[in-house]
Amino acid sequence: ERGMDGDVKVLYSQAISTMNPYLSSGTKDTDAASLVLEPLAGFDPKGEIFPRLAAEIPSRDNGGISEDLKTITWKLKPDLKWSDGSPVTADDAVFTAQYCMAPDGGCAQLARYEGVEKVEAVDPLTVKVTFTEPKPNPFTIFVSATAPILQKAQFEPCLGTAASSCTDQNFRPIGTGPFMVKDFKTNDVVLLEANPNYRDPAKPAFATMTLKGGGDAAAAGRAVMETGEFDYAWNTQVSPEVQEQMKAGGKGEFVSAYGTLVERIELNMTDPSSTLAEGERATAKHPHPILGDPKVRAALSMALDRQLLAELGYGEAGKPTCDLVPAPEAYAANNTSCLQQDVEGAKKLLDEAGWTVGGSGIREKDGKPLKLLFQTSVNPVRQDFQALVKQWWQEIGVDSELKTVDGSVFFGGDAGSPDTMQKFYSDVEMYANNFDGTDPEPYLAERTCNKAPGPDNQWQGQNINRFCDPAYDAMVVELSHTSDEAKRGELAKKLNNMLTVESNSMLPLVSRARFSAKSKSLGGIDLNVWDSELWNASDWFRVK
Amino acid sequence: MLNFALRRVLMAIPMLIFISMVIFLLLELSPGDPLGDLPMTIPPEVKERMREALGLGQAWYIRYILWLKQFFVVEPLYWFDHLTGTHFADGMQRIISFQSRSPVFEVIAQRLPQTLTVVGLSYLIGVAIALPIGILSAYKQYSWFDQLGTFISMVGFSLPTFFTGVVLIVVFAVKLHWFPSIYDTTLVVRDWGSFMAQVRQMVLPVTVLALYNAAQISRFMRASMLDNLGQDYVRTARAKGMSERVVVLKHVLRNSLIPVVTVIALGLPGVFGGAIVTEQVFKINGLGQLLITSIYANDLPMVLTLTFIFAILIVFFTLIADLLYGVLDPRIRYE
Amino acid sequence: MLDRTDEALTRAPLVTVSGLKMYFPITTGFLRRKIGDVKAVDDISFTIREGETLGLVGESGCGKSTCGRAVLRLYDPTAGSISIAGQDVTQATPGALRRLRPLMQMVFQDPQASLNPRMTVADIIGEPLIEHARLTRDERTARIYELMDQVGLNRDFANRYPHEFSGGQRQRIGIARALALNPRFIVCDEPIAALDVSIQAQVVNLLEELQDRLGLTYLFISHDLSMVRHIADRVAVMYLGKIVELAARDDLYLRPMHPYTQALLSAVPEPDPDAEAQRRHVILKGDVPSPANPPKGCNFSTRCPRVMPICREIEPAFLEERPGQSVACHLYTMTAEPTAAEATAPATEPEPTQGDRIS
Amino acid sequence: MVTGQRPILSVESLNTAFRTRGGYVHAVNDVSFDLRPGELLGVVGESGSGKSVTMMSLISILPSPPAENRGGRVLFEGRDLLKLSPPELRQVRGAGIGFIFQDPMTSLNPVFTIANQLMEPLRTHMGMSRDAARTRARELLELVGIPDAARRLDDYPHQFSGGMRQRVMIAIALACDPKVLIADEPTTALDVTIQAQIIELVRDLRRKLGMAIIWITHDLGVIAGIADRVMVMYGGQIVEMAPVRELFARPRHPYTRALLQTVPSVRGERAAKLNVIQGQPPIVRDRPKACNFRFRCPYRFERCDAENPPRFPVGPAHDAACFWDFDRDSPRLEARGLPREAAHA
Amino acid sequence: MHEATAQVRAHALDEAETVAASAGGGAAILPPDAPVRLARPRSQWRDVWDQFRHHKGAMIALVIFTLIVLFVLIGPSLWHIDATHVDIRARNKGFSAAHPLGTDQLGRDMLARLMVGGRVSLAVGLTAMLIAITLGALIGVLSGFFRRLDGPLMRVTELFLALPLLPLLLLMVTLFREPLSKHFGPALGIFLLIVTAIGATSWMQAARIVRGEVLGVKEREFVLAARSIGTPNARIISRHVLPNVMSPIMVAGALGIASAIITESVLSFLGLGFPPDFPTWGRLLYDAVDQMQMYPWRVILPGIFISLTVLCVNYVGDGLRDALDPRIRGR
Ligand SMILES: Nc1ncnc2c1ncn2[C@@H]1O[C@H](COP(=O)(O)OP(=O)(O)OP(=O)(O)O)[C@@H](O)[C@H]1O
Ligand SMILES: Nc1ncnc2c1ncn2[C@@H]1O[C@H](COP(=O)(O)OP(=O)(O)OP(=O)(O)O)[C@@H](O)[C@H]1O
Ligand SMILES: [Mg+2]
Ligand SMILES: [Mg+2]
Repeated sequence: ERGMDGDVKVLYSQAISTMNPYLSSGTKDTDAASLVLEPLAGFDPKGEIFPRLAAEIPSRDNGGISEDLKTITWKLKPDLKWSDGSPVTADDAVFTAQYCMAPDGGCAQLARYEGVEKVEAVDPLTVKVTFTEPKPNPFTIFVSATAPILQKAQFEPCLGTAASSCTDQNFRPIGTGPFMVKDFKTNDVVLLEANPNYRDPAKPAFATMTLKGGGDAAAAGRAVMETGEFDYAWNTQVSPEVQEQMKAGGKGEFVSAYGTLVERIELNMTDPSSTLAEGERATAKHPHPILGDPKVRAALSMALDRQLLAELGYGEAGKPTCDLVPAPEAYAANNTSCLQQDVEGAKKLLDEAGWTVGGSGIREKDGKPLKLLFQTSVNPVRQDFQALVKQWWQEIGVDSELKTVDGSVFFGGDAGSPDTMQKFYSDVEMYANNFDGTDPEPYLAERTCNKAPGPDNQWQGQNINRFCDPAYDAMVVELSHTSDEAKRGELAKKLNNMLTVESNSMLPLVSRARFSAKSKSLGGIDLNVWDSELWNASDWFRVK
Repeated sequence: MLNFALRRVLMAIPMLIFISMVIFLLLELSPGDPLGDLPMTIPPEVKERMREALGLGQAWYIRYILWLKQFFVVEPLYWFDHLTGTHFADGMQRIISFQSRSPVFEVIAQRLPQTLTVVGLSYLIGVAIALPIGILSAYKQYSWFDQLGTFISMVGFSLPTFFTGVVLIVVFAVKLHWFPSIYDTTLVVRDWGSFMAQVRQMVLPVTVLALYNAAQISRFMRASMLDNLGQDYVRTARAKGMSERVVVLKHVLRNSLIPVVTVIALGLPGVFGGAIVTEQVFKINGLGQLLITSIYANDLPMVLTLTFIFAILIVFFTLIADLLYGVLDPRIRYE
Repeated sequence: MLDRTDEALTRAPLVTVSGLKMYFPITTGFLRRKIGDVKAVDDISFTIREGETLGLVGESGCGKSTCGRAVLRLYDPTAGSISIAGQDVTQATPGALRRLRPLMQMVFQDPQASLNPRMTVADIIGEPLIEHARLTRDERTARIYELMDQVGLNRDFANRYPHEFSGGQRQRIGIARALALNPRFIVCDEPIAALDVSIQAQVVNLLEELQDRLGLTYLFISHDLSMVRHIADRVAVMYLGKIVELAARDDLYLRPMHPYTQALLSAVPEPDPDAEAQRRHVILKGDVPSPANPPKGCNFSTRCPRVMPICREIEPAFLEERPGQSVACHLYTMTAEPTAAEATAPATEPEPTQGDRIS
Repeated sequence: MVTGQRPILSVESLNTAFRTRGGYVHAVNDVSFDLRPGELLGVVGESGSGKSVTMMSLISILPSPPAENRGGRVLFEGRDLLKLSPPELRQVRGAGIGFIFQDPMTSLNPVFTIANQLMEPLRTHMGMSRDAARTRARELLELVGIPDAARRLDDYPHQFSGGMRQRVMIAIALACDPKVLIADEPTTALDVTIQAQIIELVRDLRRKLGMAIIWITHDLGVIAGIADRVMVMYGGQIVEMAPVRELFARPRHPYTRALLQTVPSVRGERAAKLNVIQGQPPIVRDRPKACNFRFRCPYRFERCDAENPPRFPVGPAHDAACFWDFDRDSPRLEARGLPREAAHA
Repeated sequence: MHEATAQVRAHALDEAETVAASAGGGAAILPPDAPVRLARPRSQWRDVWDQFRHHKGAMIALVIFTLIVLFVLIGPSLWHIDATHVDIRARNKGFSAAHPLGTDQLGRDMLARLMVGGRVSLAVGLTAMLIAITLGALIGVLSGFFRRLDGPLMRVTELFLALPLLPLLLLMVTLFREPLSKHFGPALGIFLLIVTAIGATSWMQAARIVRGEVLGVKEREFVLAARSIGTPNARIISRHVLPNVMSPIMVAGALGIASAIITESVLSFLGLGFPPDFPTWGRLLYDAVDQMQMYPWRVILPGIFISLTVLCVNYVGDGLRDALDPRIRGR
């Protein structure tokens, strides 16, 4: 019965700054918004799409998707109501698209609306989306917590430049979700209460929810696992020992699920040397003098013990991987070749490549030492990884200099800073990335030659390691024209292998799970890595 | 005195504008980007559109002047409207945070109570502990109490609050379950129960901060008391047959407080700046936390406004300290 | 101007001060507008002859120290000119002034405060040598020892710090420092005020000996009238920034002309119970007015036992009333007044008027 | 002169020492004297001779540590002040013995009004109401000759000149009608004209109120003008004690003699050269075993190095601690001086 | 006690003689054959040390501080385990013969890390403190001594107090990390960067205190005396003013070391510090805070080292202050 379980307390170690996911793309903000705003369809923990506001998932079979893959038509469930009691109509969906695609609105989810030609309301319950080109995967617009439907009536004054001055709308959007905002304190706490007009009259079980933000992962874990002050804590990634100790607190348990997040080491294929002119540094003009050699790259990969890294760094929340795309099953190549550390083999490869061991145990070639600058963002686990990797590489005669960069700078993408991951002014760097949704195509497509960050694109590309292979680019084009599921899987696996086990231009290390903590008294948790982590908050209940 | 204050205030204005400009340039030049936390999957064109929507496309001096106008004209007008119900500020653009897209001042107003209750109270308590300790250690110079005081305040000074705070949490929240480890900013004090809850959640952070403040202020107090205990007027008071209590707590204390009060006044802007680490440790989302998250998110308007307010407070409290000196010490009078 | 001793008469003036004014501005308002001045020294003129000692006496705050400092250009005077040994001090550029420094030196009132507590005696005495003389270390050490001998300090004390000395010894250190550069003119700003009676005599004797031997010229500032009588050749009496009377020593002490000088002399107690019991004192009423706000007319009019209406209106001129004795008082300018005649009569203790006695 | 009366204050073999890093400093050694009602006892001696410490020891107002009382008795109204409990002692300090300190500039608390400081003892010791105390405070200010007293009550010390501050100090000391007033160099920091005012004031007050006064100074001129009896101190001891005229006429201690000769005068003959007491005052590190003045003394002979001279009677109510007999110009023959206990009588 | 009397006597005799000589008339002042003794003034540092030795607290602190310095300087050459050597099998070990102070989460030897970390922390603490107090003293002295500079310099101080630290540091690191690394090598380059960053942002307190003190000293008569000699301002400052404001500078210095060590750890935490394979005490402390419950000694050990260093420096500063003050020294 709705509201009978009282209050549930959720802790996010990053505070929520807005409830409008179109104005922020932080996971914390889209997650929070997903309690209130809903898309037409979402993904379930298996990565399968399921209808939320839509009556059913459009497909070619039911005619929802046109043969030319250029249109998709959604039918809304009948009798849906906004929390203010007004009906949900196709106009709201049309408006939402208009809102995000308005020229100077600064919509953070614009990528979800890419390739959309027009959105129209066929009738009050039918929305039709037309794409400019055939879209093998049309489930971007209106799908998942990052592209929910806004109420036209509420957001009408907020189009374009007005978006940011609509504080009240952004903080208290009217939605269809299980909860509605009672009080919002930006970057601090959100108080929610059950939506009286939620479509399932029995849900949610909780009358109110407190969504608190701030602090760090360890403190969040402690609050659920040890002191029991909170019911659920998002992203409680702490070291395995601390995990053990927290479990001993007896108040809660950890939940984890694997998605596509992979911690990897990227090997710079271009020369980052500061002696090069600015503008040519780390660009395709100058191949990397050391890492340009595939044997060296292979040796660097073989020297790593990924098993140990996963165990030490993440415990239950990580497993070793050789793949850039570790999931979903249909796309995962499931390589295992790299999992075994092979120091001797690595040494042999380096010998073959002409790098001989010098006086101090460091290899050299033509009087040049085999020395690499290894950078990553500030994060205790990454620093531990750096230390381990440095040692392993040392064993095969590769010296490395470690460098850390503040996360906000490293990931900030500021073209003015020399320390961003995109600039990659170092030989190797480590970070983690994943892709949105279940389709790896855009993710893989980012690795083409022309997507390499460089001065001409303000260092904005995502081909971080400047991998460049015409065969790869060709295969990406092929993938974009393929709609057959099995075929797509094959192509994706090939692309994956080209980047990883074949070229070793990127060394995947650990596939990282979403890792959160829940109180033992909280039921209904089903951790979802493909969509908002709070995707099924309507099903949560208090264990009696 | 009034003249003196007026002159100082007037002189402070150009200086504050200069400070704000320095801060602005500093923020402008430092690396980082307000769109830093966007997922990497977002295409560059989208990012560029978002940057423009934030107003980042214009030249820095235009944005700076715009900000000055907003700070000195629009915001005061807005609050004036708010109080009087007029509509002067309608349609004017207020200072908007990049991060939450809400008016910066509203967020600050929201945060102020937390910061003032916790950090402010801890400062008060710190002062309240520091003064007696300082007085006693000076009165009994070189006694064991004095030695212990020195020792503890040095240790207190050399341990970071990210360490002492966590120790307190582990002991009192995790092990003993006496106090919560997370500060609930939504708690409203309505009755005895909620009042006690408020007290309980304030105990740990206030303790950490109060001890840290007390360590420093007690040193100052001690030094000042020692200076004054040797003065001739103390002997006069004793010769009048005053009891030790009166001698120490009336005659010496009043004089010793003069320099200490200014030290305390100059420490006060720090209260508004918030105790960043402690707020972080106890999840008190006050001004300190606001500042640090805004810096991480490169929320330029927020950081600029906060630091500028902080600068105003520093300048203001320096002035207050100067004036307090004049008020407390009749010898110093500003013509 | 006539000097009493023939010997002094033949000597040329070493120091000439004319029209010296030293005002310290008082400001207010938020533009720091100047609203007035502390007229610490207000238009004084005098000369000091080579080898002579001019005593400068007066009450606390009357501007004695300011005058001494201004003469040495430790302050920049508001107006007036000062020349020492023919060199203009008022207009000297910083470089020129630095070259003039060895000529003129100063001995300070508080021997404790005027010695840097963190320097040894040798360092203190050696400082002027370092600044002005090019000496090797050994030459300097030799000179320091010589100076210590001159002022009667044991050479073994060279490495001691000021606090290890008695007041008299400290003052000797200060004198040695002043002597280091062979000055011709020394301003002694109350050099004995902080010393014990028994030590004062030692220091005064030393100063006199040095003067005899080295031909020094002193401006001796003090409020101890008996010591000034002992050491000075001529004496100037200051009141509230002005010299009210300037005369040869014996003239001044035997025949003080200005009512203030008379009161001052009468206030000095006599170390003789019988004499004290008989003596009648002129007791001045009230305090010295503030130099920031001096009274209209004669500065002394607020306390003067023989005040006349004109005193409150017009400032008396500083005129030579007798050979070598100048005074600024209306009693003497208005010769028609009976009181003037009475006062000119030589009298050690003029009869005070009735109302001014507390007894 | 009020002689023959019972002394109001009687000090017997008072000893005070300071503990310092370099060992003890014996600042007061076997000091005995008494004070008769209405009498003005002058105390002279050079700086560091122990004048202030002696007087402060009487009412135990020296900071301890470093000061330590090393025996002796201070009888005031039949009670030994050194044995009183703190509250009793405070009562005596406030209401029995008034104290005026040397430096008027620093002896008043700069942050309280004159009224506040004047009323404090009145309210504590006399239990006066606020209004009564204020009225009395005004009367006191008038008594010490501060014009416009009512208005100046609420001024702060820095608004007063040095002479006026010293008047205020006197008013505070007089507040509770003390029987004894101790004035520790009340005029040393003041100008001669102001000094003359204060001396006149004290003469006047003495006539009106009739209390006994101890007046410390090192100005022999002041002593000559106001004292009835004079006590000369040197090195923490009393070296000579005599009625004022007797002392100036027939000084019987070499130190006193030298002191009288060093002082130049504004009126008498002007000496060509000042007389000098050579050497420095001693620092008494130990209880004296020999004459403290011997290194500076022109009359020094063997006995001076072997024994500390006791006070020998040399005339009516006149004694001196010297082995040289100036009347006969030869070493003194007596083995002993006044017995310690009798020294004050 | 006999000794004491003897001293007094000797002193007094000395005195009597010299004074007699001076009083005796002109001839006696300069004995014609007075041998000019050229004995050099004895070293002041000997006196300072003699006095310092008598300050019990300072001596104990000095001994401990020396031990700490030896520990971090000589330690690594005696204890051969590399501080950055990862030994996975020996993770999270307690005290044992192989690892006397245990190991961390990667099996790195804590003893070695404390030694090596101490080097960095002490170097950073001392250097940054020196920079901060030099800057603070300079600005304080200038603004206290020269009236005209007072206003502008104090405004600059306020400006620095108002600057947001974090963006400032980020900016400094961005601008200077690479050029410095290129010039001085990565470790020294970053060291320089960090100490200047800390120094440049922590001098304000010292400047204020010194200024106040200078304002007082400036009015003392010996400064006027120096001026009357014709000593130029620069030397008045160095000879007369600075030595007399030493004690507040020392206090500021002692506190400065503590805050520099802590600030360094916060910098590492922000990624602005040393490379991650560079242990420092602050960093060891910070890294271990999360695991405090399981491995308390890992927090306690660096904590003790930091506190001990700060305490020692404070007491040594106390002792030095007394020893440098001739007035106290003489007692
Ligand atoms: N730097 C200054 N600024 C303002 N006023 C000053 C300054 N120096 C001195 N005065 C004022 O000038 C007047 C004369 O002071 P000065 O020190 O010359 O007196 P003095 O005769 O030497 O007194 P004393 O006997 O106390 O030394 C005093 O009123 C004093 O307050
Ligand atoms: N707190 C103290 N510690 C150590 N010695 C002290 C202390 N106070 C006074 N003395 C010593 O006691 C002796 C007597 O001092 P006292 O103040 O009584 O001298 P005084 O006669 O009053 O001199 P003055 O004329 O300078 O006031 C001096 O030798 C002095 O050094
Ligand atoms: Mg003077
Ligand atoms: Mg005294």
